[in-house]
Amino acid sequence: MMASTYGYFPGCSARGTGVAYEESLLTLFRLLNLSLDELKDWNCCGATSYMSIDEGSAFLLSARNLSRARQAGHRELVTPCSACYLVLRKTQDYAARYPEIAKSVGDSLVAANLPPLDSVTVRHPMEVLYNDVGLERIKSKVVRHWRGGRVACYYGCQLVRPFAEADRPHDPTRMDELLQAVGVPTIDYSLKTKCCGGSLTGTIHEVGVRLNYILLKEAARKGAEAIVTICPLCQYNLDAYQGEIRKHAGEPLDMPVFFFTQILGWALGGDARSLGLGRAISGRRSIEEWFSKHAEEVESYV
Amino acid sequence: MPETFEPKIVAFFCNWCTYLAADLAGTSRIKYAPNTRVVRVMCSGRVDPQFILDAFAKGADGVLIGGCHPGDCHYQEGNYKALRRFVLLKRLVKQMGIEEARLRLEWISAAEGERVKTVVNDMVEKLRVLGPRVPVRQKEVA
Amino acid sequence: MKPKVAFYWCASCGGCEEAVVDLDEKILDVANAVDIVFWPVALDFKEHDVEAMPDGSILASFINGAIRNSDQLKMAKLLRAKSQVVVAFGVCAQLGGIPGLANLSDAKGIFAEVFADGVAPVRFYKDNGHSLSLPEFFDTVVALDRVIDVDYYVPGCPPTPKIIGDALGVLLGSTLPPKGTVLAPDQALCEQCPRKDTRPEKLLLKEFKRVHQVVADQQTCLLAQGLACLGPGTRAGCEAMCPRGNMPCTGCFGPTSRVRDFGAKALSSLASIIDSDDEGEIARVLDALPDPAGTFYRYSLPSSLLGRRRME
Amino acid sequence: MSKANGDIRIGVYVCHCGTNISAVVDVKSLAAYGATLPNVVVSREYKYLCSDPGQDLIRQDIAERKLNRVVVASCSPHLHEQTFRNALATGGLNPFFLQMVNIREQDSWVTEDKQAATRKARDLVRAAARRVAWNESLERDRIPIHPAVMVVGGGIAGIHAALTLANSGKHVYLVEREPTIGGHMAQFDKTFPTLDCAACILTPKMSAVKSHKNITLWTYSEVTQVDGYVGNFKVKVRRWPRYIKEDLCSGCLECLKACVYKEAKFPDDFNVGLAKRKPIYISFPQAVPQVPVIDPETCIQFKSGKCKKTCIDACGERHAISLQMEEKTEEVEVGNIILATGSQPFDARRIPYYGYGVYPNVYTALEVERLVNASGPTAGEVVLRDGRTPKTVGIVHCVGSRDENTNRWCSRVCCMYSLKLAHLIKEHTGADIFNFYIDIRTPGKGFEEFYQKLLNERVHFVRGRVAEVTDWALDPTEEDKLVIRVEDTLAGIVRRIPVDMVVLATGLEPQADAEQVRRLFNISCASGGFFLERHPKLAPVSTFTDGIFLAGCCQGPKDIPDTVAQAGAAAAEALALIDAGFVETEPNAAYVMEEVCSGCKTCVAMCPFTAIEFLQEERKARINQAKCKGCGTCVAACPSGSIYQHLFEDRQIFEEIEGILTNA
Repeated sequence: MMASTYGYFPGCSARGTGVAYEESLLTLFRLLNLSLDELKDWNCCGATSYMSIDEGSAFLLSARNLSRARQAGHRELVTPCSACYLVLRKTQDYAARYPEIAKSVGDSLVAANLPPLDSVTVRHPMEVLYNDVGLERIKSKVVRHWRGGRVACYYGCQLVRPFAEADRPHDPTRMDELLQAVGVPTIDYSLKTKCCGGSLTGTIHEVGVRLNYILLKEAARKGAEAIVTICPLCQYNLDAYQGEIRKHAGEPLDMPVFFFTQILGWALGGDARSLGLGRAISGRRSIEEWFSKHAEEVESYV
Repeated sequence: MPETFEPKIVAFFCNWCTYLAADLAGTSRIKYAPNTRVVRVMCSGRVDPQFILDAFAKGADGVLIGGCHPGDCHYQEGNYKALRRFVLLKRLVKQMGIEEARLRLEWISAAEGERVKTVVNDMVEKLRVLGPRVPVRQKEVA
Repeated sequence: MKPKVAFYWCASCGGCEEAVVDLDEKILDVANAVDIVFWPVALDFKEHDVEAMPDGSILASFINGAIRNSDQLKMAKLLRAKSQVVVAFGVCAQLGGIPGLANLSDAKGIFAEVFADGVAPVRFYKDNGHSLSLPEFFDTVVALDRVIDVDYYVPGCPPTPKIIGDALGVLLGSTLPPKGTVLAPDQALCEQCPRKDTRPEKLLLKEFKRVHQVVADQQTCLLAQGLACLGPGTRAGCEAMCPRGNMPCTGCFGPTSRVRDFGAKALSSLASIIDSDDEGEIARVLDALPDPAGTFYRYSLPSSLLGRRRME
Repeated sequence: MSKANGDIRIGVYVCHCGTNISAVVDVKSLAAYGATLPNVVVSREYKYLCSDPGQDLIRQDIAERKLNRVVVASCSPHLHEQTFRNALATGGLNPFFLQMVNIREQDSWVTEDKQAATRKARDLVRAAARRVAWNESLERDRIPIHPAVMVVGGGIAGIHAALTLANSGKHVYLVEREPTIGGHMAQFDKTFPTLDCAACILTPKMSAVKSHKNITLWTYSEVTQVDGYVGNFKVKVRRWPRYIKEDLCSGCLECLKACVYKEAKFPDDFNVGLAKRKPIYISFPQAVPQVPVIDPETCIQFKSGKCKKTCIDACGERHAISLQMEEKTEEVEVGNIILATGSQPFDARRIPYYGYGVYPNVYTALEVERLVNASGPTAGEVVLRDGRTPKTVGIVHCVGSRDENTNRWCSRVCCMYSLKLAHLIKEHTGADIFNFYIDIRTPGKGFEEFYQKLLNERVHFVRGRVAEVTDWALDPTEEDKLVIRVEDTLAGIVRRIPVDMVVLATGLEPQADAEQVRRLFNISCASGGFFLERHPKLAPVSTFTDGIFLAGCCQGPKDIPDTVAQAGAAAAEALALIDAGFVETEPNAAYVMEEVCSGCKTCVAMCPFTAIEFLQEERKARINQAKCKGCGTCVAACPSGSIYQHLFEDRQIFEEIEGILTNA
């Protein structure tokens, strides 16, 4: 079938802590014959410190990216990062609701002789896969059995709130459905939209880490052997601090934390390297166990 | 004029929805621009285009018609008749050099006191921007 | 000695003069009955002849046409002074008529439009001792009663022989009707329309048609055929000439005494029978009437409530 | 057409309304201004014009100053036009020579700037003075009132209204959608604060309805069409087939036993799904009428036609069961209608973080009402879905009430029924009970005392809106429990309280189909979607449609005593009309000047009430004065200006516009 092309805004973490996310995303989309056209000369989405310190500039930064997308002729802009997703959507929403914001944004775009903030639909890969590709088609492309344990799907906060477009705000299920579609058992995870600590791990460290401890512990208690995320920051927080948690809590905690694109990519036949599976910090034993061993048994189950 | 221009709006409110909404705004002590002068009619269907043109001719800066929401008319269909006339009248009024914003039809139910405020304030704002209407019968012959 | 009457012609097409002539043999009765002392279109009298007459020496002046320039204004005032009764003759004098549509623009606009090629008239011109002048061209056209006191109105574009005959009858009769009377029935045209009974009791229209788009049926109500016939809002008196000629009424007899603004009322009744409650669809239906002002104010813009377009 | 003939002598009266008007509008200068207007012979201001002395003032002037027109600048005509019309009438003047000016609701109460408010008042008074000169002397028509009344909804409100009317000798048609009357009250166990059993006080009234000679009871039915107006409504009622003939059935219920389904296996609505019923069932033992229903959705005979029809055999000689029974429509005439259509409980699923529908041990209050009910699915035993008896129970208040995300209003009954359920659950189980509340609202006779009693029963009260009900455990004490996370706003800490059972005190909201019902009866809804009363204080059970009254929760959340009181009031309003024998109509009908009508028929299509007839003989239109509702749509449409409307003549409105815009 013809490849459908989306504008693509990677966001900073895709080039930093979240490299594995971008690798697996690109691999997965390739396997599904979807192409992502990266914005030329994109800039910070405005999340980071801007939004909390100077909302105005945050909107301008986002507006520039949206405007570039239109310039490149894209009606749809895909971003894998929940923070980017939120800021881009918030910018559109505020510009639509508050004339003064619309004006300042509009003026600056004119000054930078960029096209006006036109209708670009901001999209997240999870919801693209769910809506545009569909569970059936994904199912039909599965070529690997899942050899791993049960997983907890963790959505975090920014993707589903306040904009309930990617999934239901309080009890999202689409990641669960996607993973189940490729044969991965998921647990009923009550904390799926709770806070991962965000940047607290950097600012008020112990609070941030405690939140992650709770998430991991409950996932384990409910019988999950891994956590799957849709956000680079969530993934980083959950993955990076397990060593520290082990020390403080004194609990044998070593759980792999994946990007949903890695799991889906694997099921559809992507190889461990191109899915960035090697970049994990925690749960390397399980990863070895689940993937490397079975790397070869690729066959079609259609 | 030194102080801000205060447009005068003649408002034709239907007895069962919009007039009650205006009463509700009152009992809820909702404050809004004092620029409307309400003429109570039983139904927006009673509003004869002659009334509207007469108001403009006599110097109204704006005319607001308030009726029940479609399907809610106390008289079943009066508001639809009002709508039909309004669509045509708006075109005529435009040809006569009267700006769009000066003639407005709004559906406001008895429960929408807030909406009376929103609509009136918004209309007053727009009319302020337009400024006062030069009386139509200008450059009269002797 | 026979009563003196005068005819004069302001801003009009001349049709009203024709209408007088159209009285054919009846014109002779008129000629016998009265003594025409001023009638520029037919008889050679000059302005100074009228000026020479004592005030009130003319029984009745029949003035047709609207007031659009200073010359017409002057003559209207002059004739008013010399006449006991002034009759606004024809719809232009009564309501402003077709020339009144000029009120959708103003002097500047009209000159720009008409003399677009650059050759524009000059009001005062002097050349070796000779000086020529043109009357002032007003911005706004008005009906006769806006500049002088009018006693009676004879509606129509032009008035029909019957209407004129009746009017003369009334004026030469023993008892005069109250001042300001329009000398025609105070009912709408449907009353006189041969198609009246063919209009369905509940008429609602999904579309309007324009005269060039259909060949109308000879018998049935024109409105029922989707043609915007203004008969229901127009004063009777013409015996439904146009409908008899298979053309919809355009309103030249003006409104009844109970209506202040012919256009607004006609608009109201016509829009009311659109068979839709959806704004978008209503708008589409109305696209068949591309020029509301021209349709509903064809003969009455100057005496409508707004009177003219407001120029920026 | 009205004439400003003779000499017009207008009196202008400006009301202070205490300080409601005078605090914002300069009433003195307004009255002084009134005196300067044409035709005004006297202009006064007074503290309370609606009071007797205020009205006397007007009557006096009519007599002494020979007034023939009166302008009253006070509150909305919807409030006091009638009052002042009476003042004119008793003062010897035709009541319709009055013109009211609304300078309270639409001026002093909505304007801050005093000058602006006074300017507005001047314009309006000037307009009224011009208009009133053209007011004409009118007489009211009288419409006879059909003595029968229809009551829609067979809950406690409808039942009480119906009995009140029937006992006064009026015939009542009581229409109920469910197979039995009783409504929500029938589902309750005890009632607060007295804890007397709901069934004991309700069921006698239910059977009284059934046996009352003046009441026609139509259950399993709904109103489909309402025509006409106060005095003589024509109402169509659809009656669904229950497949059992009410007149033949003796209520022995043998058919239920005989049903081929030995076990009941279909969710039972009356028990909110906590119990099961058979395809042939009766809602509850005391149901009225005592007649089962067959549900074609689940009955084998209807689904496959291959049933042994043991029920019919069991019925035997009676032949009460008729599977051929078909839907039918009744049509009746009534003079008044009382709407008692009730409310529905808030759907707790709309708040996902409270876990209803996710965690089996999260219940709604109505479910628990059934659990604690002796005749309920567990015979009054409070047990969890897994059979355990809860040791700790959390009751979450304001679920779907006082909430920006769902419903903003207070549902008025939840605090009290939560206290009641707390008491009953404790009584039944001895469990430890936590109430999570924003405020405890006990504004009723004996309510606060009940609250105090609960405090003494050592029920816990935690002040704070619950953040979530979840199952994630931080430590062993939370394992396999429902954890209620809440900010304790008194202790100023965030708490996690593990419990076995959660009860969601769901609020009340309008019936799902309130909007359709509203349109069916041509009445208005308030912003929340509950039916709108004519005046919140002075006409709380009337609507803006004459002859249609409200009772119970369809008008807004209320408890049983308030509901019954309102039902009585609605019945009394209807009785007042019936016993008067007639209503006087507003004389605002439109009329055709036949001598000048050209018979263009434009108006005929304008009237939805078919009040305009085209006279074939005269070839002119005529308006049936009794049928005309006075909207005036045909007046505005008449192309030759030959239709007029009393009270709203073109001339009067033109004068009003002129008055508003002529600057003085």
